[in-house]
Amino acid sequence: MKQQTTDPILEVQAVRFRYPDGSVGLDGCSLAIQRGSRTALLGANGAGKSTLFLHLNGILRPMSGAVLFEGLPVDYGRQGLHHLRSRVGLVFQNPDRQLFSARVREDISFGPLNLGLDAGTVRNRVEEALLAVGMTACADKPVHNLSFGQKKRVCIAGVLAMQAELAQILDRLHAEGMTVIIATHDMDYAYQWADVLAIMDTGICAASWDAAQLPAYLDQLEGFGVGVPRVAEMHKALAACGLFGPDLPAVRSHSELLDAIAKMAAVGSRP
Amino acid sequence: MKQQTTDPILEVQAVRFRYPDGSVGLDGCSLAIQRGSRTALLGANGAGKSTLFLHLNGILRPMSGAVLFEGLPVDYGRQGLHHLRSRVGLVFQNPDRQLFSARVREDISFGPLNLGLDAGTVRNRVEEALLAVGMTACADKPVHNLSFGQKKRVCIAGVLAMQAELAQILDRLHAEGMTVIIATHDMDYAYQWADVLAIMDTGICAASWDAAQLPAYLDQLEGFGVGVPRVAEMHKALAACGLFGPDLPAVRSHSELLDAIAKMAAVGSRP
Amino acid sequence: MLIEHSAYTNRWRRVSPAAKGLFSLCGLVAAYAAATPAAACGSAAVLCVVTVLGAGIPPLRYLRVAAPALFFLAVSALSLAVSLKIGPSMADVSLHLARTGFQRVAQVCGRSLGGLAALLFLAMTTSLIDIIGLLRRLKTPEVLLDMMTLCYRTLFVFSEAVHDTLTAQSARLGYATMRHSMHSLGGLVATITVQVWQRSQALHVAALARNNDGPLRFLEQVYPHSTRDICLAVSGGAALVALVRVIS
Amino acid sequence: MHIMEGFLPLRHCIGWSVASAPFVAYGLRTINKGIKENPEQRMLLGVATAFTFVLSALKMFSVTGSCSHPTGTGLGAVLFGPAAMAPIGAVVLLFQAILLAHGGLTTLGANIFSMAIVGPFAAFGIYRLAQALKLPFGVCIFLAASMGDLLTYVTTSLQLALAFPDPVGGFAASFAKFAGIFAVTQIPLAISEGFLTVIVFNALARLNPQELKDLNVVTAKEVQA
Repeated sequence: MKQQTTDPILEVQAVRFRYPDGSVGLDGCSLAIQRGSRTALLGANGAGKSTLFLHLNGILRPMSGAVLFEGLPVDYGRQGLHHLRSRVGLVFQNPDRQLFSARVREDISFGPLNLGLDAGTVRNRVEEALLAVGMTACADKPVHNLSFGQKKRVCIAGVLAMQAELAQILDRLHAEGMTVIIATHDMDYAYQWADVLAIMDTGICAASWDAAQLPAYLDQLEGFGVGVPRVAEMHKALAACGLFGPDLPAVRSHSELLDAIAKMAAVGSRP
Repeated sequence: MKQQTTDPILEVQAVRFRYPDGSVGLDGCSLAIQRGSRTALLGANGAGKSTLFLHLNGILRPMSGAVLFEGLPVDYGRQGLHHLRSRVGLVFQNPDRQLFSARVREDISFGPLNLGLDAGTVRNRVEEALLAVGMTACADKPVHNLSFGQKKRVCIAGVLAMQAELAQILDRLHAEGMTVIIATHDMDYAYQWADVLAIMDTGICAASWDAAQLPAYLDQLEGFGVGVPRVAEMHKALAACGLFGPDLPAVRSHSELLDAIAKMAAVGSRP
Repeated sequence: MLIEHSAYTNRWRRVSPAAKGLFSLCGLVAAYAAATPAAACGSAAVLCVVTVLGAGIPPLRYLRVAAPALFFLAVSALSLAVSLKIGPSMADVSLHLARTGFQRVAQVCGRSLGGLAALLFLAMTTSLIDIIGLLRRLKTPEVLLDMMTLCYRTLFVFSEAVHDTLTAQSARLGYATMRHSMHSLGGLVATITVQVWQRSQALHVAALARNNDGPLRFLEQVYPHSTRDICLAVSGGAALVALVRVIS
Repeated sequence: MHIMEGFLPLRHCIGWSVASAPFVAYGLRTINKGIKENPEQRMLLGVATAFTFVLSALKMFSVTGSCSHPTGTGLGAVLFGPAAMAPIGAVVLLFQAILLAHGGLTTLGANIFSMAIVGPFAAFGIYRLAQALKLPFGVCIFLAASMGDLLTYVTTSLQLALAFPDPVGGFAASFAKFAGIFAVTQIPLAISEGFLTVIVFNALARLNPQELKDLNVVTAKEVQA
């Protein structure tokens, strides 16, 4: 388990949480999220991924342990939550459960209006957020006519529009502006997308690895039952087959691997 | 487009269907489903996959064209539908939209009771269906305490329990007893699972290929925007790289490909 | 839902609902048959002990389930105990504690506790699906049974949707102030309202696909030792009623 | 506000059950007729019952400051019609008694009378009256929902007063007592339920006017307005 201490923007420290029905949500979970990083949370159903997310946004409050935002313990007063939620947004699995307005623009404006911003600012933010997710063209459609993927984008826009430093974030989106954490079952996608892979297991964060170093941990990964990236497996098999040298950098996506193979084919056919 | 004429159990011939709101469901769709085959329907949202399914079960009636079951046009009278639905079952995407009762056994008994079977037969069928989907142990839990996957199994059991030749089908399940058609977006899964891949496009069945022959049609497949199986792509690249001979049989799953590579590695290291 | 949880986990979950229903009915009869508050409270205590020790319901959970009803009882009993006297002018209103009031309050409280204990016995040992099955055997109109079956199934689907949407709205500060709460709650209720039609349409198609063309039919659940359980319940219940009559 | 199990004297339990029965029977007949014409209504009623149950369990404490629940009678009466609301309400009340220990079996008749008969019929009557007076749509809905809620609670107070007349002041004093005690929570609740229902209908009109039109709840003109 890797400990990073550089600049965590969000941190949970030994958080315990039990639901009113007695089931354990988190059982002493610790994890630090680095500023500007992309973290993927992996784990079985009920491992605590959602519970952890709800803690990061202040919707659930730890029974013991602490949640830190920018190094400070979260203030659960009204002002504190206001501040936290204007910086930390949540997008849920199922867009139909979080979109409740008739029109796309109306839904995106929900958060910023709740922040108490004036109409002009809200209007600007909505347009910026629409642009950022590439949904400007669909902005006047009723929400129920959108596809699943489009609804998902509207959800993301709704969260983007709440962010205090939206303009800066959007400028730097491709640099290191926004810290993103996702919970997923799709190991292939996680491996391709994330910088850090964190494995949740029965209420604790069992491991947290840099994606680039994952190939070294494949055996350990198998033990968690969250699957192994197919690309990493394939890459390993091909290296064993002698197609690649042993010290090749980790290949993290299907298309990268295809490219690498094509390159090999070109090299192989040249002499 | 391949025409099979051996023994289609279900066939749609130039079926047209338009919804009351004017949107086109099917626009002259033709497809034959072979007895005992596994067919995957692929296509974008709104391509007509669900509309086709509802025709196969007799819920929608074609405006022109014909639906044939075991070579005969479907009889839309009460008796005819009764017969069709005791042979052709439908499982929907979302279990929450098709389970009526909170008790697992009750829900499974719904279909067979509608067929007018006596209580004893229904009871046997329910238990057989539960066993077939591996849910006997969960049968006393209320539906709302089941996981998504478990609910899905209850749905399948509900359809199994309606089948006229249930006992025989279950005996032969691993042989060629039941004809299965699925609609999916997951090309990798479809390629691995199905014998036949049928591509739906704006209300027609644009192509229908034997899965084993798919590699020959990769370029055509790309044109339909339903994705290309990663395994087939990888296999092709590796063949181009000289790892496999050109006349290798199609490899349809990730693990098959891994095995094939491992075999190559073993061969390569032997001399 | 604590009651729901108990109904599926208690020791008597597989006992015939007819037996549990009859015993609960005897409990209600006992509550009304008790001539003195002490007798009614005695009946409540017996039912409570039977539920907690017999069916194995944790006592703390039992109390938590009973708490809202006890609160209603406290408020109502208070207003019964206090007597309001309106004088010739509207301003001349006086409150006093009537002596005769106490006797009546004790009577009502005893009966309510006895009734509540009888209701809780049934509710905490028997799942609603079993109770619907029982109502089916009692020849309840089919439409009503269909409504109950579908309602019981769908209410969990809806409450999950409501819960998720509430969380999503809170994450976007939807309940930060009272005005926002109203607006958010309105949006929430409206989306759920639209789902009423969408879901019922989907269920209708799913029912057609399974050849349904009338009332919803399900296989009756079989309970082992049904006759024995019913005999036990009736004799126990009769003993309870007799006991209450003897005490009072 | 439901009357708890065992609270009412036996004569009142029977009396209110007898009073409620014809309304529920009439509602069931209406429903049966509807299902014959349109089989989909079987599912619609079941799902609508679940909707009403979940709605009545929605806590409005963030709004009213107390842990109270909307009755949903106004919304239900306008959406599904007052006749259908009697059986729907009967099932909801039965479920509340069994799943939440809220209300009771002996008091089911009395609770049905106030929550599933007086509330919806009053709400629907007021809605139609307000429409006839050509009041704006929002005002019609507000009046229907808040008065439906308020009259439900007045009926419950009447039922309690009838069962327990004050030994000194009689029925009127007893009614004043019960109405006074529960007014603390019920009046703010009725007003907020009125506002909430207006917001719901506004949102509905924007979300999906087609389904409301199919129900003949509102004419096309009202939805656009």
